[in-house]
Amino acid sequence: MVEWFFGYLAGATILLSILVVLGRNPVHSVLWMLLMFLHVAGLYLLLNAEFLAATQVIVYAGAILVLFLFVVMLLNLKEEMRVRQFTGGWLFRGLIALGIIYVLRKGLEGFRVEFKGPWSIEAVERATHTKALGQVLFTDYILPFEVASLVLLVAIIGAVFLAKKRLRS
Amino acid sequence: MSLFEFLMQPGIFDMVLNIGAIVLKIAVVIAVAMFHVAYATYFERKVIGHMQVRMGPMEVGPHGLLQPVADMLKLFFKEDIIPANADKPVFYLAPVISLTAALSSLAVIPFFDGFVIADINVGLLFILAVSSVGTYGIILAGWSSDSKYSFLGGLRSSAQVISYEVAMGLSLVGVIMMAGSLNLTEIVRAQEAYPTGMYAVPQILGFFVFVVAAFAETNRAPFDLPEAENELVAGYFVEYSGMRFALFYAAEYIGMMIMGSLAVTCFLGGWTVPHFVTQALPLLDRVPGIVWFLVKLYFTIFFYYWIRATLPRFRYDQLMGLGWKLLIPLALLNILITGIIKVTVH
Amino acid sequence: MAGVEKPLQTKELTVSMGPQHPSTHGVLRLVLELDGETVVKCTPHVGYLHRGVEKLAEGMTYLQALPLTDRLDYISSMSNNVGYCLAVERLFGIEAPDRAKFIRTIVCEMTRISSHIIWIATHALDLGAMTVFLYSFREREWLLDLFEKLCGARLTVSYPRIGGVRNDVSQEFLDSLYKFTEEFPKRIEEYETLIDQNRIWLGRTKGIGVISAEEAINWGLSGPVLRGSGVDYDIRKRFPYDAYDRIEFDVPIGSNGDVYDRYRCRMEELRQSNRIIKQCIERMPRGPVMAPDAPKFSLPPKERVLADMESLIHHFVLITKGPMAAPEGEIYVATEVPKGELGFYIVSDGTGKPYRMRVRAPSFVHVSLLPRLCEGSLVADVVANIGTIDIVLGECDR
Amino acid sequence: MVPLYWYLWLGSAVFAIGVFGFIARRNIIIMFLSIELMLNGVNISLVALSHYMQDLRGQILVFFVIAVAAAEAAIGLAIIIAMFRNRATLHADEIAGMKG
Repeated sequence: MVEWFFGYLAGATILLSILVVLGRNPVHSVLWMLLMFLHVAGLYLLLNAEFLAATQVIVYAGAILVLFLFVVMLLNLKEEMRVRQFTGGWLFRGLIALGIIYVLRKGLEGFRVEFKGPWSIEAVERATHTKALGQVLFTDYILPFEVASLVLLVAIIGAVFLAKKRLRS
Repeated sequence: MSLFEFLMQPGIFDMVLNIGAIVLKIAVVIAVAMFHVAYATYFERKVIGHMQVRMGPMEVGPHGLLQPVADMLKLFFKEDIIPANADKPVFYLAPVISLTAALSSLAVIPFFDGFVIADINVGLLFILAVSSVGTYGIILAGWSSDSKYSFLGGLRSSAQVISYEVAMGLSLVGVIMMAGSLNLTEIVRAQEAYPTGMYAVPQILGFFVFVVAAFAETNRAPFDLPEAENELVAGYFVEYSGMRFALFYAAEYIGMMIMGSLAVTCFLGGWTVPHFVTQALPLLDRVPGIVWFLVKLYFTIFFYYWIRATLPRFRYDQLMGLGWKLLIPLALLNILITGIIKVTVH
Repeated sequence: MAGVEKPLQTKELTVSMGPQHPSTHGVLRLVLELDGETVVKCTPHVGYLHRGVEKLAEGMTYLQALPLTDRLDYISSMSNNVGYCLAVERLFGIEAPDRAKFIRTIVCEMTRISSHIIWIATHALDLGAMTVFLYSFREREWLLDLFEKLCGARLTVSYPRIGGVRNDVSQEFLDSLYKFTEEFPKRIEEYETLIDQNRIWLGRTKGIGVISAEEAINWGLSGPVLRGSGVDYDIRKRFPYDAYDRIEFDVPIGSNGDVYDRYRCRMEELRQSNRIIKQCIERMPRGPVMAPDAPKFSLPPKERVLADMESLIHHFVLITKGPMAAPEGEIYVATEVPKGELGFYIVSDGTGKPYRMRVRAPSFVHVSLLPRLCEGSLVADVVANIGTIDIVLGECDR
Repeated sequence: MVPLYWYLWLGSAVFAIGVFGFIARRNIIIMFLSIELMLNGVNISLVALSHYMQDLRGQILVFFVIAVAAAEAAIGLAIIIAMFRNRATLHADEIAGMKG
């Protein structure tokens, strides 16, 4: 049963990723991306990471992708869709991507799960995923967490500064 | 393995039965929700009508009771007009996204004790996630119609919904901290155990922020800028007609119901009644939970209508200013206060 | 190096607001160039309702042209009629009797109330306060019923005549009108409870569409739009006509010249109009409602036309040729209609028809102010600005 | 039970598609989307590893990746807008302003 779910989600994820990359219309690409994010969220659910699944949808789909859509909508797409879509030599670049898969495959061959942490499925379920994640995040990783908030603050200021129109003097 | 053998496997029968039960539950909830949506429009027209010294619908059926049916039939048989330069697939998709997102939020709302389609641990996050997906319906409708009015409406709406989602999420954090759970059923249970019976009292600041943000999230007056008929004609759905328009319309009302239900479950004690009330009036304890839920829900919905009949509309910059400069700091303050109280009490 | 700055390549979004748009108050078309939500340029296009009223009047006798004035500012047709009749009377050198003057003052102020009611209704609706709209239409309905009682018509009344008014008012009408004036101040308070102190309303109107007093005069504004900027100018006070010199009333003026001040001005004018009507009813003199020398200019009563020969001939001549006693010359008479200064400029060549009639319509002047008000403001303020200058396109396009 | 390798394969496939999109497309918005694809590919692997190794650290990392992706999107899109304003093109190969 779970295998079937995984098969569907994985297949859809890959197919949608390809559609994102090959799409002619950026708005459609963003929409495929949205669907793909939802499927990835489904994968996270299969992996018992319900909080991450929700975060994936809220942050990726609800914020980041909307931002993309916002920008895409402001641009003139009709012209954009008429011009050449790929850089020269895209075939060669496709081979590079295949090469990456090959390298990863080689790298994965020797990998074995030998280490088991304290958070077994039962342990996570007992504490509920959100609490478990929160405990780890706010004890061992509190410094990275604060740094992440700083990064976001910098990003906000930077984005405002960049997107602001030059003041006419 | 033949199909028969497959079905006769131990456990498979139960599974089918389970799935059947869930599907039935979903069907019931959606059917009831749609019925409520239909009559929420009637209720709105009557309430606002009486507030504005007129009668509201009176023609179809006694006191216009069949008006929603007539409206539905009319919208169903109307010609479906699609602008020539519209991005057709996206144009078709947008209302569906809106409605699906709105409907799927119903899955995690506990209508009464033990009745919830999916009692998931991150119920609250689920609603936030789904409502952020619902934004796409609006943005895409605005963009794909190839009309400047709907485009402006779409832009306004996306900015508005994203900004107020932050405030709304933050306003709910206080509730999550007090209940210690994201599961809506458990939030209601926690409220039942709390002395005041509802979180609206200790979380008054959060409740205020939530209510304002909920108005903005559902694009209702006084935050109905994306569809301000006096500026943008009808905003993002100006090019929609017939059934597709009806889908948007239904999505808006279901959105109101979701926000109302969320307010009821998170702040007003869901299906429960405060203990001091039942102690004073033991008879009230016999009233089924669903009744309490609906009474509270319809009170919030009435509040929506009341505000719509009373207040003028905000301007775009005032709206953004309110969201970012007032509501978000208030919500953060609320989190801080809740945190301090929680730490000192324990 | 490619880092040389090029000029901005962004393009403004051009939106055609109107001629079919809920808040352009008729068939006004504004071509807005938007930069985001900010209006960069605003170009009003008028003329969608042009019917050639001024030209049509040249082919009609003075009496026949009267119904044309109904259709200028179609929500305050009575004031237009009065303004036109005053102009023609001045041209002919006759004067209406006292009773007619009081009746005219009453109907003018009733019209002012009904026009301002429509203004507050639509203005509030434009800014999203929909309940005010329905509250005020309740009173407008009342007024229209009174008009109907007075002259049989609700909208295009054509009630005043050259030299007086068409028919005398009944005591019953005066009584029911008095009841209205007793009730109306409470109704004004009802509108004000909804918006007067409302923070959103204040935010939407205060400091929006500001015109300074000097600027207002330079633009040739009139009526509440001028007085909202703090200029104390009201034709009813400066150049009194009809019974205005015998009636006590105040002219409310604003100070900041923003949308809110104009709103306050008009609300106050509603109260003043109510006061004027009340006084007129109380002081209404007895007597005829047509000038004694009016038969030269206006139609004899219908029953007399059917009964005696002289009246029949009189009727025939007036209808076909117009009043033969029209002197040569030209005249400009301005009256204070709800929207501002409505002026009739009539050139007579001695025949029974005007040689040229020109209407100085306040709405036309005020429309020209729109670009000045809207440029640099937000889209939502455009709606507030259209509402605040209170235009009617029938008058603007003529 | 789905083997861990399936997830890792899926992650690397998504990552590779992202790499291809990033280096082969001209449109800068699609390039940005491709970056998000690559991040998602990594995230899938991280969550899967964390699940199978019974260690939440992988998911913590995903949490940070999402946060950084949000920051990156905000900055990146602001750059796109600023760039579009100045050059009216979305094609990475036509933009040479960053070269010294």
